[in-house]
Amino acid sequence: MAENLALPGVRRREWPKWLKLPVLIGFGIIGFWVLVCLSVDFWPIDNPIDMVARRLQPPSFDHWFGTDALGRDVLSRTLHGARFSLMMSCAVIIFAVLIGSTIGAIAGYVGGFVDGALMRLVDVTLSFPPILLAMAVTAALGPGLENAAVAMIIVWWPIYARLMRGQVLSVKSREHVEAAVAAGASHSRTLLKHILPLSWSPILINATMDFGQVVLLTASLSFIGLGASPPTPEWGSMISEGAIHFYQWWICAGPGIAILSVVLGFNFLGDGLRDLLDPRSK
Amino acid sequence: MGRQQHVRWASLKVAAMLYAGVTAVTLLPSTAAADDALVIARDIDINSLDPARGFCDTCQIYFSNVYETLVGLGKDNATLTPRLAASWEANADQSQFTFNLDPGAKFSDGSPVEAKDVKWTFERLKNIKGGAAFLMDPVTSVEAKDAQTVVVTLSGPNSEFLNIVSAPYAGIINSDVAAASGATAAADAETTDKAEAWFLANSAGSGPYVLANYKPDDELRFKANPEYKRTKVAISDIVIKHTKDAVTQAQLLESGNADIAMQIDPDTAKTLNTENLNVETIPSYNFLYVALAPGAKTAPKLSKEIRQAIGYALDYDGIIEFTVGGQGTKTPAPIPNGFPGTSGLPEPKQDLEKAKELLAKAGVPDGFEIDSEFPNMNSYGVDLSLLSQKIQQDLSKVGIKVNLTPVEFSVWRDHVRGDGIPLTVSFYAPDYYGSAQYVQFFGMMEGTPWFNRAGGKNDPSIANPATAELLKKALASAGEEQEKAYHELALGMIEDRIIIPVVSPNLVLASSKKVTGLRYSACCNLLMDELALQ
Amino acid sequence: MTAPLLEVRDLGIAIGALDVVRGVDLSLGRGKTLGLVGESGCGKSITMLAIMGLLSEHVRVTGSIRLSGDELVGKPQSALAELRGKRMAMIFQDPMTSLNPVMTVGEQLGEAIAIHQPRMKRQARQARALDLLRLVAIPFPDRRLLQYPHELSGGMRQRVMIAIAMANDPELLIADEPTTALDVTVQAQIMELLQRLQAERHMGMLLISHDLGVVGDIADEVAIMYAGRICERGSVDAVFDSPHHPYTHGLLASLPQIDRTVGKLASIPGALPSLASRPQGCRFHPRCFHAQETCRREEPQLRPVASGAVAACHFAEIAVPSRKAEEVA
Amino acid sequence: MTRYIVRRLLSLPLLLLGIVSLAFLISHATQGDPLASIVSERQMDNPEVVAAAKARWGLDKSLPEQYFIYIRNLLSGDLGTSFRTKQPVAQDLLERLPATLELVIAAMLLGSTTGIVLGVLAARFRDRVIDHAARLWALIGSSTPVFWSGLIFLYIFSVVLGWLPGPGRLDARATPPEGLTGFLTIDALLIGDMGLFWDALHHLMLPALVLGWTVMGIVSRLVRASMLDVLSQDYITAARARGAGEVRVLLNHALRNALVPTLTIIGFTFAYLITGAVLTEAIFSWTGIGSYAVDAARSLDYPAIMGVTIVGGAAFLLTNLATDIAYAFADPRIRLS
Repeated sequence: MAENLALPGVRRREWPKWLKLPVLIGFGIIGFWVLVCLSVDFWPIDNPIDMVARRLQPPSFDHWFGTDALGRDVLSRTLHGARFSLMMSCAVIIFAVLIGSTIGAIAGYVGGFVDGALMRLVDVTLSFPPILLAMAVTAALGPGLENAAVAMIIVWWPIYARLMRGQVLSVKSREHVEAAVAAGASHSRTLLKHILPLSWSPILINATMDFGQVVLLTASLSFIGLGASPPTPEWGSMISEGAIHFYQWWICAGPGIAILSVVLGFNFLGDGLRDLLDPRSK
Repeated sequence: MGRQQHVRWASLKVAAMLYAGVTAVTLLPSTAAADDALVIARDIDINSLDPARGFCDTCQIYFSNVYETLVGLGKDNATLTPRLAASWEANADQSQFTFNLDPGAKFSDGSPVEAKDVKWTFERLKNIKGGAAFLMDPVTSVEAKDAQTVVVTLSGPNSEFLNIVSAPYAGIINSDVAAASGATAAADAETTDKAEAWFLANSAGSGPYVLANYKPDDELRFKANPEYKRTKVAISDIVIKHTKDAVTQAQLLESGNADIAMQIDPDTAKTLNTENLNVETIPSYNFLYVALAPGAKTAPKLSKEIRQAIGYALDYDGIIEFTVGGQGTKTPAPIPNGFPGTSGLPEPKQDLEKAKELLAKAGVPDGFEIDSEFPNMNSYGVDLSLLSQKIQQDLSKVGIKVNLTPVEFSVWRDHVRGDGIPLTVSFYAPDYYGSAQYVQFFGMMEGTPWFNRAGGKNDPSIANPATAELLKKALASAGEEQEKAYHELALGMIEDRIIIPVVSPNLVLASSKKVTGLRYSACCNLLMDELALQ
Repeated sequence: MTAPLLEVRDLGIAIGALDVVRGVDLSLGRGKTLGLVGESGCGKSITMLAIMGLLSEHVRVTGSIRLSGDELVGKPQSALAELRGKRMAMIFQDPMTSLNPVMTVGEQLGEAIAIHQPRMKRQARQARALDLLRLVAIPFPDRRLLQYPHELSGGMRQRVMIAIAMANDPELLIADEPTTALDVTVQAQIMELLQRLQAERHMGMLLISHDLGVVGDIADEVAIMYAGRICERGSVDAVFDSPHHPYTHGLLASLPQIDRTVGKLASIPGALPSLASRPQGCRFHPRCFHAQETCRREEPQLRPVASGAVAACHFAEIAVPSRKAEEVA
Repeated sequence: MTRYIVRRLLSLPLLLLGIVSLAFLISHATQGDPLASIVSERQMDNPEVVAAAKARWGLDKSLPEQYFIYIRNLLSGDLGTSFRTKQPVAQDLLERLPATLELVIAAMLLGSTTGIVLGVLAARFRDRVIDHAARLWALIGSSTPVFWSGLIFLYIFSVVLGWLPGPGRLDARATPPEGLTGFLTIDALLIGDMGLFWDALHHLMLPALVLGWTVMGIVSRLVRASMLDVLSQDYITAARARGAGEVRVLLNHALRNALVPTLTIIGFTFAYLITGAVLTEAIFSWTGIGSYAVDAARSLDYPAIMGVTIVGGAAFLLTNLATDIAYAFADPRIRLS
């Protein structure tokens, strides 16, 4: 105890305030965007793909974020863009988790050659810098939001496969599992009833923390021109359209701030989550 | 390398760095590496620097200035002028041409330009089957009568042949030098020619400039050809700096880091601080068009009536306003305004009532859905994505729902040629001054690219039987009669409504006030030997 | 009369609203050894950190700590840093964790010298480091200089720590349970070394331990601490021979002796109260077999007892039978 | 330790083969016809031309055959010829490598030094304003899309303020020295041209700043965490006990230990750097491997895409290996076991 009171200036509180505030901010930001996703159709804003005003108008009372090169309302497009970014990231994470953890669970449970082969595949996939792999896949499949999603699932599943395998391996040797096997439970039953329920939590936590990264990579692919197609109001492609009209800074500003806030929100959540789970910082 | 040497090398480097540091301090007020080359900012889209293979806008500029054609195009963008050929004559039905070469013309290595080089160049262009090989399609034989005389025999009358040989792709190559580097003009050149890589680092022409250096995605550097005497070359070094977007080009120009910016779009041009700049907006011969493919695999019914309805549904003025900020002109037919046969063509107009009426008559009063892919790029200042979205909006007013998919240009090319794309947008810039190339590209007759792309094989009904005959007539005639034939061809293409030109974007010629002699050439884009610095 | 080497008066240490240590008085003369004894968590380590000035700024220290008459409480960190390692040095409980794992023995020794003798040349420093290692009787000292802490045995590491502490010939050496983390066989060697150094250099040594046996062997004086307070203090002879505080008595009774095999603190039931739940009145009363009503109400103060020591027990005279008497009986 | 390195090195060729195979598979699973980017439009219907082109680019062979040919060529350093630039991909990559390295190294230096400083300050002043500010700044850094911050920075510093030049590695008028390292800043110093050096440095600043910001976020977060861990260790108290001052304790003792775990994330940061470099280069017209990758992906230049993915994957793999080994070396406890 005395050591903990020593000079380094490390004060420890039972439940530090800073730990909660970022989580709250994170929840606030993400909550806002989820709300936007659900209700944006009812907002008193223009249609995101209609030309509603003169083109390239700076922000004004009628168009808070200005208008883009086609005279569309940037605010409306930014808000509608949340759907594509969040829904796509959701889909990517869900599929990556499902595919990854299934493969990981099988590898961990079956072991032997299957494990070796699957894990080498995981190793190789993880050896690619994510963006290069995603670019190669989207280039091969052809640009488009769906193909970008496929690319990102390919990038992300190995992470969950590795995680799940580790979990399954550690749970597998526990007594109650061995007891179940001894009692004659089938493989699928053992895996589903006894192993998986105990292996989920780290995967969920990781998935939350990866969300922001998926949003970023989606936008990046769209920015390069390998993601969403016009007139879809996707943030990355909006910024890439805005980059052409560089002097009209407001076209990029809306979607840029949107991406930043979503990623920041998830990072806040992830940070808080990590602090909560890391026994060291408690 | 021995260890001893290694150490010595290392200490040498350290010494060099120390030396650099010391001199750096003493020379501190000196400016950046003085380089008085004229700097041109443009997007370098080179696919090859071999005249028989390259086919792109930057290639056009490069070939025009490094290689010389037999015939040149005058400043009026219509009259042909002597270049390598001091004079020429055609036989009565314009199927055989004899060129008398300028005896003073020399390649950059000092050797004279001879008839054998012309023969070799033309045969190679044809046999390599590259991007511009179609130029040689009419040619059946090239004969070098003597060192100074070339006779070209065509398969039929072609009044445009002189215009064809004025295309930069038909620039004459020094055959001895190129052949020594693996180039060949033989019939199997397409597989046996090994010179493409050599052409990326060397040039072998007689033009005012020679290739100094090419770094892909970075710069293309020219230096004056000392052997070139035809005109006076004022600037000895010119560099084209790869600058992708208009805004950056404008920035370079404004900051004085570039002397000429070639692809500033009208929107950006408005933001330019013109104090030290000459900014001129002129009509161009480039145009963008909507293309319909009734024979495409996924196409809905696209009868002539429906195609015409689409033609009436488009808001031409709006398109020009949206895509180029009003800086463009309407083009009635897929032949640039000012080319033979285009005077007096009816201007396209939006007429929603008529469009709806035509749709009703065609049995689709409530419209239909149509898939559209377009190349995701910016051409001649027009963002094709913007253009497509505008068209999508226009057509929605008559109930036609367009599903847009942007694709990379290479993918688009693949798709448009394969299954076909029911509705797309694209662009065209002239390879030389002449209207036949447009009929041969857009005309609804067997063998033209757009006949195939529109699905002529699946739906032969889209062919326009009059086209082939009229073209033959146009090529065999001259003057008034030729003009009339092209005019009829243009009217036919308007009637067909497979190709609906929507905008001919103006060209912004922007340069620093020091630069003189900048102009836009219909054949050659930019002629560097005409440039000078005040 | 000159001031004693170390004089602590009414030392109080508090973190927020919690009193960790209160009313501690200690005094140590030059060349003497003072043993500070108590269970883990009783506040002896924090007292020692307070003396060294190593407590975080969030910890409030009151009272007075004088080193040769020089007041340390309230001195700025920079001034304290100059004293540390030079006039007072410290040896930690676990030599593994208190040596920097990524620095060699030589680097750490060299640093200890360089901090206070910045002008000393590299070579002189090297020689001095070597001397120090010889001083603490480390075999092959020149080889050790280049080794990392994890390459040494536990006893060797503690010798290095001692060498570091001796680097600038301090007047005061604080040894915080210097042998607890070591093998039994090594413990005696280290204590011997400390004793020898203390005698040779005429240092004052503050030995902190929960082991009365060790303290009894080498200390001149001893202070027993319980729950943040001193409960008995006096010469080793006085306190050991006739403890007057029931706690001291319990501690002594739990000493393993040849004729008795009793577990640690077997004679004291219960456990040390936590910081937040210290009882009213005498802090020891819940565990005291002799606790009376007064003990629950009133906190006893230190007062002289028959042995010549001071003890803080309401019933110091009667509560505890003389140890000697017990043994006789 | 030696055994560990040997084992890692032995698994390397297998992983590399895996990388090559996967990259090959992906780029040949394409929907587009690579011929469309080689053969000219008007010749596509000419079967002779198409056959000749296929033969020339090796596309007439079966997939396994193409695969073995690719592997064989790869072993001799031949990554094929780019459809787009018509140059050997290996040459293209080599020409562009210095530009990317210069950017990445500058960003890494900038990002890790600021990240370390921020991390140390945040840990030392935990829960104070400076800690919160540093953490927020770092978090924003790693949450901002570089393609957006790049544009914003360009707009502010180049257009509005005019302090720094626009895209590119040098002024359009400056000529880079030939045949030296390819790192323009170093080359300029080597030839002693101070003007050129400042020019290159000015151009390097913005992209390095943009890219470095993301690195800073990651590094500062990790340094803070491991500093906090280290600062509560006994040897820190022990160092103070021997009279070490605040700076010495923080830098000599705490940071030195805290940097050891930080090393492990260099590999991890490398992935971020590549992602960032691809986008940063695209925005700043930086003729490096990143913009080459984007151009290749856009024009379906398969040899180039494959080359970039393979080289990127191999670099990533080697960096991870190198950091693991470096980690082992940095910590004497592991090195000597």
